[in-house]
Amino acid sequence: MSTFANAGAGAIIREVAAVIVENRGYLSEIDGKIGDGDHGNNMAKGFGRAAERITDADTLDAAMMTLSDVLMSEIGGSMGPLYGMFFADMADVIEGKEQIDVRTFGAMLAAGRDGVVAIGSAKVGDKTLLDTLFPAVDAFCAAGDDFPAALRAMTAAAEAGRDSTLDMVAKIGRASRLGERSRGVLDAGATSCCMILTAMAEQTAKRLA
Amino acid sequence: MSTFANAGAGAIIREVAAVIVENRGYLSEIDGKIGDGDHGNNMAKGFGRAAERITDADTLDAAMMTLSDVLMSEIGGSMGPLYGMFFADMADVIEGKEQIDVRTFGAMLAAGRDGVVAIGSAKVGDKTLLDTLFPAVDAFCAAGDDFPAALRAMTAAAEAGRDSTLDMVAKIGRASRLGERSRGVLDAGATSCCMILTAMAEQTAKRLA
Amino acid sequence: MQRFVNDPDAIVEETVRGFVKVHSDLVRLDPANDRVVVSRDAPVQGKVGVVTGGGSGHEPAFIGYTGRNMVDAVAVGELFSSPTAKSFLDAIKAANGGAGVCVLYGNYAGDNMNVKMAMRMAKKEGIEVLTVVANDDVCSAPAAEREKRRGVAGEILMWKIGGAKAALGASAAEVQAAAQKAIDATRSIGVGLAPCTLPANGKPNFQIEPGKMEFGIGHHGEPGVNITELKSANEVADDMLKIVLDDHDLATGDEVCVLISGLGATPVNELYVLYDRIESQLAAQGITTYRGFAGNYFTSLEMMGATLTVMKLDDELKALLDHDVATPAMGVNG
Amino acid sequence: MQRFVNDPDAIVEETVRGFVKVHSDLVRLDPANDRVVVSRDAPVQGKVGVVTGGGSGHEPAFIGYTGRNMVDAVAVGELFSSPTAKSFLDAIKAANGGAGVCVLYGNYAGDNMNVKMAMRMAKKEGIEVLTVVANDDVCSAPAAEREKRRGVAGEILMWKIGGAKAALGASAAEVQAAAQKAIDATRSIGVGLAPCTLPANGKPNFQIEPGKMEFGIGHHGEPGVNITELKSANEVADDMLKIVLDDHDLATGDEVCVLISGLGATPVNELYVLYDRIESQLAAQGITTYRGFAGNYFTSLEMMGATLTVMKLDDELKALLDHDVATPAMGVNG
Ligand SMILES: Nc1ncnc2c1ncn2[C@@H]1O[C@H](COP(=O)(O)OP(=O)(O)O)[C@@H](O)[C@H]1O
Ligand SMILES: Nc1ncnc2c1ncn2[C@@H]1O[C@H](COP(=O)(O)OP(=O)(O)O)[C@@H](O)[C@H]1O
Ligand SMILES: [Mg+2]
Ligand SMILES: [Mg+2]
Ligand SMILES: [Mg+2]
Ligand SMILES: [Mg+2]
Repeated sequence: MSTFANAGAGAIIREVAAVIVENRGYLSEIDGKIGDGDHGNNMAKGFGRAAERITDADTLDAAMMTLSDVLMSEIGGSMGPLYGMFFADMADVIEGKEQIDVRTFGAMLAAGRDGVVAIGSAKVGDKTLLDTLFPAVDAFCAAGDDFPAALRAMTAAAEAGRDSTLDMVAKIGRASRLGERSRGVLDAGATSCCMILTAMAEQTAKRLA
Repeated sequence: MSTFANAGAGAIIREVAAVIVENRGYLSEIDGKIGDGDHGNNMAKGFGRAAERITDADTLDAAMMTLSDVLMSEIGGSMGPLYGMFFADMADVIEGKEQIDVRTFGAMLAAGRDGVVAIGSAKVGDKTLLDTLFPAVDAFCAAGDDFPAALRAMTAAAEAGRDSTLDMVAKIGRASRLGERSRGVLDAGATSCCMILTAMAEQTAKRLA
Repeated sequence: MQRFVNDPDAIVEETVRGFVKVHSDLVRLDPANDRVVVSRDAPVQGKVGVVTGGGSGHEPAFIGYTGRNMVDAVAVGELFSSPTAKSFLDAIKAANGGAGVCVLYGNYAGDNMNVKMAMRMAKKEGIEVLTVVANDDVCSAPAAEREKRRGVAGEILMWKIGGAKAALGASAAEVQAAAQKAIDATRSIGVGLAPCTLPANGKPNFQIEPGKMEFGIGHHGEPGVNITELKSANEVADDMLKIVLDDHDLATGDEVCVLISGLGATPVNELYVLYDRIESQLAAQGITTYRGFAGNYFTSLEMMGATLTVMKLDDELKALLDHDVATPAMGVNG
Repeated sequence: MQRFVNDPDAIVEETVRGFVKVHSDLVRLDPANDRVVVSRDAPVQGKVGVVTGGGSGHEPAFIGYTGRNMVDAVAVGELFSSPTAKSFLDAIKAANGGAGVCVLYGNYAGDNMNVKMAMRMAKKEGIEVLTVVANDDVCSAPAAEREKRRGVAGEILMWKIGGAKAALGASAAEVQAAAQKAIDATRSIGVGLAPCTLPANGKPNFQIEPGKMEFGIGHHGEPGVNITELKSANEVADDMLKIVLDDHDLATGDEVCVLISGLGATPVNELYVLYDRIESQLAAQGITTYRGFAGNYFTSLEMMGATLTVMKLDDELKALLDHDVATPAMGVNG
């Protein structure tokens, strides 16, 4: 069964951050359509700063905790607590592990998802990042013990989840006031969540041995 | 020698006011190019209000005093004192006269002009309404005792005076800061002054007997 | 974007730095956290601490209400973005005079989450924290779902009342009750005439066509009830007042506090024009404006538009409203 | 034009009406002239009256500086247009406590003429009137022609100083001397980023292309020194400060008062950003900012941009600056 070493896997988070920073403008633009247009700025600032503090030697959990700390103590907004809890609760699961296998990875994802739900109290279908996160984590866990296949399943489900928000009416957050006017636009958080999961999958797959 | 009756000639001022009110937008537009864009508004407000208070029975001097009062006590700006003094000092000359002849009319114009100079301390060539007023009054006085001809001379000189401001550099007032940039635009006050004198000439000519 | 900006990501830092320099007689920076502005007087031993916080770009809100007898410490967020849980925690600590702290803030998802986390951390440190969540923005949810409504300029009156109550030596529960009473008695509505631009984005988040206005707009451009023709000042004032009164149980003989705030770029004189109409229309209905405010009290960068806030008063609220206050954004000499 | 307007010709009337309603604790309307705003305290018998006046559209200037220890009565003009001679006269009368009146106003053709006529009329009524004409706007004429320079936000500091001097019981000549000293020690410069629109016109008077700025602009959009690329906030602050310092005789060890005013539509946080830089740059030159202000103190409708005003202080000016003041637009608690 394929695994990857926790040590040095902090680089995965740096790659995730690079994708977010690159998509700063795009994420703000989506948020601007039905939100307040700052999602890309908030995300890029938090992920960008964290990336500068992550070294090549960092474990994945250390890198996730660095990111979580930056989000929670320097970024605020909704992303601070939501992604802050996501990465903190994921880090808890893998802390101290030398190798990460597919089951651990799945447990990690599930814990992160639960952290987001605990702080944000949103539900699937509310047009939030949960609409990416839930199907993606479910797909990963349902894919069995083939790590690369599970990662591919997660990516596909994340993309489908993100796209599912297009036709949703927002039920929580700033956009919820829009009612029907919120339909027809992707949710910004669902989009950034898809980027995060996709980049994580891609970088993880490269490391599997 | 042709004259006109002072009684009832207040209507002349109403006609002058009508022209000013009609040109409100145009005068503000010119002022906006090198000034603050309110000349038409100030003028229309003052002349418009005065017109409502002038009756058909009013003498020319009574109508001029009404206009002057409105300008001085309700309009302010530069036009309040400048045109306020212009009409007050003109009214002084014709007060009590039954008939107004060409000499009296000339003396009246000269007194009005002197009033403007006294309060405003500007000179010909400064790119102000004096560049219309001086040549117009001079032309009237130089034209001799043919009242209609003098009025025509005044109109022609007023127009030429107004146009002369096009190529001037402003030396006083808001526009003076512009230096060379004030060249190429008519002066707003010179333009309104030309309208006033032209309308006065036209209406006066109609009344001459 | 015609704006005075260095690095868009540094705006908040620079703003706060300039702010504490200008108002050094009233406020200071928390030495532990440069996103926390603290009243020069705070913490007052034995006094309940009053804390708020919110995104930047609403200046003078939130920092401008720090000072004597109003807010003790403010957590400062990025432009239009909730402060961090850590900043809320540090503000709570800076305001804590040992008698508990009331966090009086606005109902936004980010603020709710960050305050929740800060409360958890504060409790661990032994600080009693109570909260009041402002929800004065009528158009942000129907009356049946008041708990979903956002907080807007009514927050200022909540801080004024809560701050005065705390200054008078009330307990944390009493301060909370007074602030809650204030916001329960308060309704607001916003009208947008032109959008605003976050410097990091460089272009407006939303559009309002010339000749149109967005009725019921939120403080971050959250879409309102509808987009209509731009009406005259008096018609807009009347429409705003109707929305507020329809949601409020005001009757002849009632006294109110009226606050008109510009959203940033609307000329101040127009705010007085709106105020004049609102006051007259209230008077025509037998409602007396006991005290009024008009100015740029709670802005949204350079958005054009205004908000109307009406608070129904009783004797307690009147006394608290009249209590002396000295802050950069609001001064009342009783 | 995205604005709250009824009849464009009624704006000033409505503004003043709303203003005296909001600030009824500090000001009232002159019963004889609804274009004259008077301090609740005025006239104070035996105190020198302090009067100013100017066009509307600069709110909170000029009316906002009426109140305790600042201006006693303000003559109100139309938008961007001098008040009438009659209004100046009525303001002089309202402020007259028998010890003479100082009219402290800005150097504009209309104001000069109307004040001149009002003085003549006041003299006939036996009121001693002295004047000081503010000319702080550096870019409005070269140093050799200082008497041609316009008055801008420096007027506020002149009123503050003159008002404090009068409150302390000085004679008319002493108030005049203090106000003159204040304005002589003051330099201002404006930068425009976007034009403003008079409602009666419905379109901007002048244009500033996106990406450009007008350096040295006047309060009514009077063209400045040049039009340049829009620079960063710090660069603009540095350029403004250079113009002011080059015209001023400031040296290491000097103390100054700095006032940054927005022109109406620039977000308030950016004014703090400018202030932060100005204060730092002064400090780097050994010049201490004894007191500072940043906000919308003297606007031009919804123009975007800001003005910088620097007043060099000595012990007398510091004491007068610190003197208590309570007006709608400025409060200082000594
Ligand atoms: N309670 C919640 N649970 C999960 N995700 C949420 C919740 N509230 C908001 N979001 C997500 O946050 C995104 C907006 O993030 P962002 O723009 O950074 O914050 P803000 O709304 O404070 O400006 C939304 O697109 C949505 O996906
Ligand atoms: N001292 C002066 N003497 C004569 N005319 C003047 C003087 N100052 C200004 N003007 C005239 O006033 C006109 C501007 O009037 P207006 O726009 O109504 O006033 P303001 O300049 O106060 O806005 C100028 O075009 C000029 O002709
Ligand atoms: Mg957002
Ligand atoms: Mg003009
Ligand atoms: Mg946000
Ligand atoms: Mg004017």
